[in-house]
Amino acid sequence: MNFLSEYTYYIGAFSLIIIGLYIILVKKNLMKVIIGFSIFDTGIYLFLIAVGYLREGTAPVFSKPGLDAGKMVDPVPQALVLTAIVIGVAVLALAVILAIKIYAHYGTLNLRKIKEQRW
Amino acid sequence: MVNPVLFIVVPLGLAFAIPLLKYISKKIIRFVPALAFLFNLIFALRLIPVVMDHQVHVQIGGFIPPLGINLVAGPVGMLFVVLIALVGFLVSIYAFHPIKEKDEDRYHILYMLQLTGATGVVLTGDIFNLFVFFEILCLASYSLVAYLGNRAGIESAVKYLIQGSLGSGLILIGIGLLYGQFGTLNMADIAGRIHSVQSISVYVPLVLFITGFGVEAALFPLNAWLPDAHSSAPSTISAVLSGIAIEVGLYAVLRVVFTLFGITHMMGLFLLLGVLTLLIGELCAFSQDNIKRMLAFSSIGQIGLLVFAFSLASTLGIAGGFFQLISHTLGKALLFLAAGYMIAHTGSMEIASFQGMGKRMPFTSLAFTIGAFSMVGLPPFMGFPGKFMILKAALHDGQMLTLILLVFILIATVIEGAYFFRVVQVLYFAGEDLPDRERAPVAFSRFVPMFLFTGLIIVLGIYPSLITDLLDASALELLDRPDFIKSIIP
Amino acid sequence: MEIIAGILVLLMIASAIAAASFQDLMNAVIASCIVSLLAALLFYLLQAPDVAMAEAAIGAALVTGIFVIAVKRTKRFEE
Amino acid sequence: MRKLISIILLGMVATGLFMSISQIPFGEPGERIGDHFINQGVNETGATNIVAAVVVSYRGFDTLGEVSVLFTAAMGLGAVIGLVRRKKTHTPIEPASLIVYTGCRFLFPVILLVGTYIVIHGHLTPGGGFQGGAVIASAFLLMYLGCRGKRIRENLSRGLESLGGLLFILLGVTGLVIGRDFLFSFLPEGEAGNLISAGIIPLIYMAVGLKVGSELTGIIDHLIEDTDELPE
Repeated sequence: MNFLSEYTYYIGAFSLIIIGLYIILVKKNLMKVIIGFSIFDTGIYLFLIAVGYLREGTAPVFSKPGLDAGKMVDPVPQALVLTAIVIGVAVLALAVILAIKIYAHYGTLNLRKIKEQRW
Repeated sequence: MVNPVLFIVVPLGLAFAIPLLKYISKKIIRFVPALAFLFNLIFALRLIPVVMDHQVHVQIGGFIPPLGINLVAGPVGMLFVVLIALVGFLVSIYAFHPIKEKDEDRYHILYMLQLTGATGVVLTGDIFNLFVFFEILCLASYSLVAYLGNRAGIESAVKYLIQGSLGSGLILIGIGLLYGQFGTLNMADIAGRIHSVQSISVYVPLVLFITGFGVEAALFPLNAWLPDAHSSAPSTISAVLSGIAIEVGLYAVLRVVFTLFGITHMMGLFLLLGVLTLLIGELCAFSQDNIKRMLAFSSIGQIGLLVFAFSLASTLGIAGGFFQLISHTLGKALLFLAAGYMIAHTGSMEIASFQGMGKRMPFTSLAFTIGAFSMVGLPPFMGFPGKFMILKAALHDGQMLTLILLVFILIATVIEGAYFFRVVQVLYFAGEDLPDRERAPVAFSRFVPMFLFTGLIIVLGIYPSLITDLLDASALELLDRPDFIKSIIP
Repeated sequence: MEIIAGILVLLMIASAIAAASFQDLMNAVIASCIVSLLAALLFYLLQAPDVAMAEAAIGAALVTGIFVIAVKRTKRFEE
Repeated sequence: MRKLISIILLGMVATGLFMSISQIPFGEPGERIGDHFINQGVNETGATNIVAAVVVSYRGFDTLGEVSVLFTAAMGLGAVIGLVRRKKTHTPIEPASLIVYTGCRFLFPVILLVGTYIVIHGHLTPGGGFQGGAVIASAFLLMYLGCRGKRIRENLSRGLESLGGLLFILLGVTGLVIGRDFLFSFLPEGEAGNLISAGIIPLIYMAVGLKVGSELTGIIDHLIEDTDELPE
């Protein structure tokens, strides 16, 4: 139980990553796969932020005087996640437009049905 | 001396400016990529003597590493920058001639962004920054594969995107794991803290990185996307994808394996993986009727050969690997350009439809033939010294496993020769009974890049010693890990 | 505080599973939107207001908007 | 069969990830480069929001790369959609109900204002170019959804996109021109906490906000445009 309360955030991040991977690998519907990517990415962001957390820490913003720098959470993972979120939305937008085009060409989003070219 | 950051910033700035330039004149847009990469090529070549002497480190924002992001312009990095600029410049000449009736400016922007991303990957010294530039490269590649907008293009792009972004996600997890343990993102700094790959928490990021970058590097079994993507993109883009994109992916794998983690004990596995990739690629290429798919599978095979060479982890092997890498880049770019030009004439990608091309398009056929001979490894073309160096390195290594694998490599080379000769035979000797059609003149914008690629392949094939110093220095940079670390984090 | 985080994490996992299992894609999109929103809350609890803001604006609002457009444009039900 | 392989693969990934994630202590202080940023960030950059200092100053090159990623996506989207000139359809688009319409008309400027505020105060309080840009884009999303038929001119958004990117690069190159490094903060840091402080951070954040806002708007615009020509 101690482990659970200690690692709540890691467990959440880990579960999201696994669920996202499951959707990506197993689901046949392209839109579903893209949703899986969104969940997968969210899990990764949560993991990164959790890595930078400091217990009882404050946000790394000197919004009012008297904040102790020693008790602030690590800003680096937050900066990385900010960048990663924007990259993620870029990839998702491209994936969505490709899905729309796939539907226009094939009339289906089922990935097993649209495999024309093989090895 | 020019600041290496400009190799990234100048093409990027010009790419940003294209939508504005469009208002001034639509004509000049197609010359912008050539301009950018000519700049890179000239100044990168001038920087090479400096780099051979000592690595050039660039801080960004005025913060010393590991606090800020730094660029490392060592021999390896500059070798790739020159290669990217060279291919970028020559292939963009090919695009002077309007290719499609579609939006031209977007093509040029994406093309420049793709190569800028590649340049960023090979220059940066920060693992997260590498990831960001890698994403630019990948995203531009996905879009360009789908550029023609036909069924095959869109479908390949979707496949490519799914596998590629899965890989990127894994890389990001790996970065998070490394930061959690070592508290830094600078590659040299991390490398200084990884003394041995023993514990599971160092081993997992390594696997994640190899998997993630391996997708782009087309390592077996992560290369299911490659044949479709390379064959359904426009020919110029296929040339860049085969000549630059997968090599940059391989660079990332090399950086991670040699510099970041400093692995020495798993090389047998990589040797095996390389030969497996080689055999599968060549066998699949042999059974193709579609010329672009054949070339794409041949790229997989070549990547396998490169992985084999680099996994020997000796100066000789790595230098040979780099030589073969350059040879593959130039040869494959030439082959795709020549094939693309012939496809544009016949309107078909079937090899059988190229009958009699030797008479109708003599120069293009000759260029294709030279590229094919170089790819197989015939003297006096560039592939010969490359394969010879790898052979020598493998014999020098002398281990039982290496020697056994060498036999398979020779078999693969024979297969490679068989399918390339088949195409050459179709070009020149098939279809004698066809009525003599008139010769098609070569457009100037097509002639120049093909001619220069051919020239480079022959010159470097005859005088390989022109670049061996640079290759040895590159091999040393990869192998001498403590020195690399010390030069950045004193 | 830990209990709140635990509940939020559980809810988040539940919505992620829901997003995986819904046949109706519109519902799946909404579920993934909820995942993003809960993640934004967790970011806030983890003292990352910047990221919480970005995740709420991008992950929850924009991405959901894009998904909704895509689902409307294609098939609504998984086959 | 395929499902089985996927599940086995998933199991392997899960085990590996679990074992390595559990090695990383949660919430413990460690020796990290982040410590330096927290302790010295205000002195070195003049920004009170350390995340902004890291994003724009210490790791500014990432941000440049990241706006390029977004630019790539916007261009890729345009390329994939292809050459569909916006048809001059004068067919009246079904109007939203009056309440929705008025609400959107009212909210639109407010959201724009909030977005701009978030961008401008990025170096002082949580927020900044990405968040503000996203908020601005969501204002346009609202406009598209609530008041159908209203559009931003495509040329305008593409022009702003270019300007934002060029501004970023120019600010970076200025550092080189004065003989220092790329993206060097050449303006005085000022007094931490003031609106006009922190060197070039606010300027870069404005460029980023401009670029992110116009690009996300462009992406949404492309998607909607593509939707509209769909024969129902």
